[in-house]
Amino acid sequence: MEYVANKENIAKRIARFFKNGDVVNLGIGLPTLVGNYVPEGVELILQSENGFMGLGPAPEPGKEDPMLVNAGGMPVSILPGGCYFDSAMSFAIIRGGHIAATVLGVLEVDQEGNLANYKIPGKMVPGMGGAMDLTVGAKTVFAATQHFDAKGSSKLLRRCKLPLTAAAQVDYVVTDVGLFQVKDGAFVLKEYFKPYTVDYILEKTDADIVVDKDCKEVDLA
Amino acid sequence: MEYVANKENIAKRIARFFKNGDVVNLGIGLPTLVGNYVPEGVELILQSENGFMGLGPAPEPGKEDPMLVNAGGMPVSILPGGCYFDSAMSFAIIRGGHIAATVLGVLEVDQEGNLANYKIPGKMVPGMGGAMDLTVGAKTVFAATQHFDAKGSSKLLRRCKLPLTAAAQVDYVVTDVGLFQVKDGAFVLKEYFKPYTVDYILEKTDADIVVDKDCKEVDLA
Amino acid sequence: MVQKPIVTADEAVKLIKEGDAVMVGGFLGCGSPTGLIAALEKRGTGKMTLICNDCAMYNPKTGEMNGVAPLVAKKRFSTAVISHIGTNPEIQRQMNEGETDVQLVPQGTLAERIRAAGAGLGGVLTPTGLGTEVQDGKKVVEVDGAKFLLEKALSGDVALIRAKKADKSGNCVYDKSGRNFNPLMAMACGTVIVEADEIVEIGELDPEVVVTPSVFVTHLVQGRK
Amino acid sequence: MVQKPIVTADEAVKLIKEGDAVMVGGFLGCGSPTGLIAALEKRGTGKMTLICNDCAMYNPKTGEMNGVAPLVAKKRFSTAVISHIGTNPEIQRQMNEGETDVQLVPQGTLAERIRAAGAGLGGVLTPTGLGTEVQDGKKVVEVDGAKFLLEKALSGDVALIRAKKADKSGNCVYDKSGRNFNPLMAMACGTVIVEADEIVEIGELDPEVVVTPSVFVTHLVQGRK
Repeated sequence: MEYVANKENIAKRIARFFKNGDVVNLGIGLPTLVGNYVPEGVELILQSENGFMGLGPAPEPGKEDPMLVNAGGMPVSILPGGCYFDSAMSFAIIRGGHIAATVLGVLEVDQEGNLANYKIPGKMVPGMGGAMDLTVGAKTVFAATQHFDAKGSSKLLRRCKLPLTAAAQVDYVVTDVGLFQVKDGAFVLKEYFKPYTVDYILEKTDADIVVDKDCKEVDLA
Repeated sequence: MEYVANKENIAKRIARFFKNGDVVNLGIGLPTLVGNYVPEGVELILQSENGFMGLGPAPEPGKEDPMLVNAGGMPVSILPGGCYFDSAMSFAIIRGGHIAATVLGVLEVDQEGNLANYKIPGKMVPGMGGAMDLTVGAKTVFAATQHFDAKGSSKLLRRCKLPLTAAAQVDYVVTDVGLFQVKDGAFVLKEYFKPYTVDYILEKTDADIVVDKDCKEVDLA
Repeated sequence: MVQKPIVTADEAVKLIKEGDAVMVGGFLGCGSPTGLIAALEKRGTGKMTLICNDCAMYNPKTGEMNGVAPLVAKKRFSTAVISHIGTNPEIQRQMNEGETDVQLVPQGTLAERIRAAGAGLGGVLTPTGLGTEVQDGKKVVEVDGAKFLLEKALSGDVALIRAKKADKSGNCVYDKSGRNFNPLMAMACGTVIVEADEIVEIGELDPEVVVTPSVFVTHLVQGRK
Repeated sequence: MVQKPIVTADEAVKLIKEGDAVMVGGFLGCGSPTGLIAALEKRGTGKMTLICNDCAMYNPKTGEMNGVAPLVAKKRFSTAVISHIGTNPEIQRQMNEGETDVQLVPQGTLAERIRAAGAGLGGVLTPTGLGTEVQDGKKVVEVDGAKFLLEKALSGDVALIRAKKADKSGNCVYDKSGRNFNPLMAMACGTVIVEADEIVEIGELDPEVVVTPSVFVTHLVQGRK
């Protein structure tokens, strides 16, 4: 079986977790895609950590407002019912557990729920921005990642080697091969995504995986 | 010489301390009188700890707004340039040293700058309200008090006996007999108010008083 | 934007259970949710903890009272965490006779403790109360040579909030000095019931002037006219 | 209400001394005081400490930059206390080559540390950073069985603030996501210079919608149109 990276499937699966009215913060990059796959009848309320609720889509070209950008500095819009606040309030909302979930990108994630996604010493040191607060504060933390890096190594590990963003905070890891819940020091495989198999996942992942008794195949196509 | 309590003189003398634009919080009761004696050309900006700046006079009878009251619950007004805020911001302003001065009433004040003004155990326990934060936070703390209580005892003491509102925070004690600066564990007499004399003050006050080399008589009439 | 349920005051106070810690906005009655207070007085649940700036005004001669005073009179609360009780002789009587456990907290410390809970902080370091009875039993922490009291975050189960306007998603604005503790308490409880003088459609509030973002609010009640 | 001096950007930045800790509002350039930044770039004072959310955007290929990036390019700051530098390769180069001391702080912690300084608090207890490099050298405080990092208050000498409107007494409102750190930094410095897109008469701002009360502001600058 050949691995083909599939960001859309990761986003699709995470999107199914949400219920109507959930307040969610989506990290820049892959996590942002989640917003494209929210099921019919479910409205997510997006929080933007640079200071507002009700994050809406990018405006049409030419209609951008330089004073209204997302946490990546890109022009966006605000939906009716949204509101602005300062950075202390923004992170009070995040750290105080008022966000149902956050979806964050991954450099490494391990079976203890540790996440590393902000620093490769000596190589990439962009700073943690809001990632540490989001990981600690959101009620449910989704780590969204391709299952393998460019060299084919598993991004799910027994123990992160990179500096941590947060210790023991990840609840779910969603990759393009399966859905894992972090529990009691292991990745519990809840779903494997067609065309991958349980055996493939167990063989190729460099971590302790427990196959849930209700583990099932899911077709995200 | 007979002591005659004179709240107006206390208020008059404190009012002369202020310069134009000073932001001040005046406690309920005697301290509120200070606002009546601010010199020509000096505008005080009054902060009201229940949540606004620009505290103005009581409205005409019949024009009171129940949603606009001072920290004593009495109807007041707001001046142009004032603004409303919540209690956290109100005390950020107070505790953060953004208030030039506060004027507080006194049960006891001592030569170490300790103030007791919120509690007489077993008798009067109203709670400290904002007094502890005001005493700690304001840049200059004025203790405003009649020099003697109803029984004729000095309210300026070597050591407070009542529970403290704050330790070593009082800068000036202004009574109806004189102006004292609290310094190096003593009351430094800076001014004595006509008709009182230095000897009278030294004799009648139950605390260590140092007479300032520039100490002078002031007529507040 | 998803709407929050609009309920009656009577329905709303059924969300409060015996023994709950209940935060009530207002300062000497100004900005208190009077409809919710009346419903809670009527309901009769006791043994709760009241977290409030003060116990409001009560004149035993005339019987006049405002704010949370009716709840005190009916002894709906067995504990009060509060900064000022000087305007309510009944709570002072209950305290003196050991009927109600009154925990006095400096007003600015109360505000920060509630905000800290809402903001996911464990507490704050404040100079307020150093060298006073407020220090008793608390940790003193030195930071760069200066001493501070460690004051712990203070959360509640239910917040009763009075707003001037709320939109149907829960965004709130307040009315003059009626703002006080309301926006802080709205951050610090799992159930946050807003009694609004006016409930407006989503989109009617200017997003620049919202004080309490909708994310904190769980229920709306139409205030009494 | 007493008026604050209205000065030019060039006059304003003369208030900044070599070695000062300077807070600059803005998030990836959105809500940064561009006129003050240009004046400070021109002025040439170095060895300052920059306290800012990020080092803004800089594209080394095109030379395009925004926010505080020109100050970084001209090395006006020898220390940066900052949450994110990923969009400015020049500050990363300075850090890697030891030219600038970069202290990375989680964004929410940076916000609370600045607010704490403004609010007279010694610091806050936050769970953010526990078990990470951010914990190094910091006190861990346990409150009711939960662990927190003690994060100290962070004050500055001068704050450079961008507002949408300021009245002549210094009350400010902001513009959409340009609000970010501006209101917090305005609380935490002795000298607070507000560059406002529009300076209006006292009384023109609704007292209900003011975000930064005048008490914090020391100087006003008319923003560039």
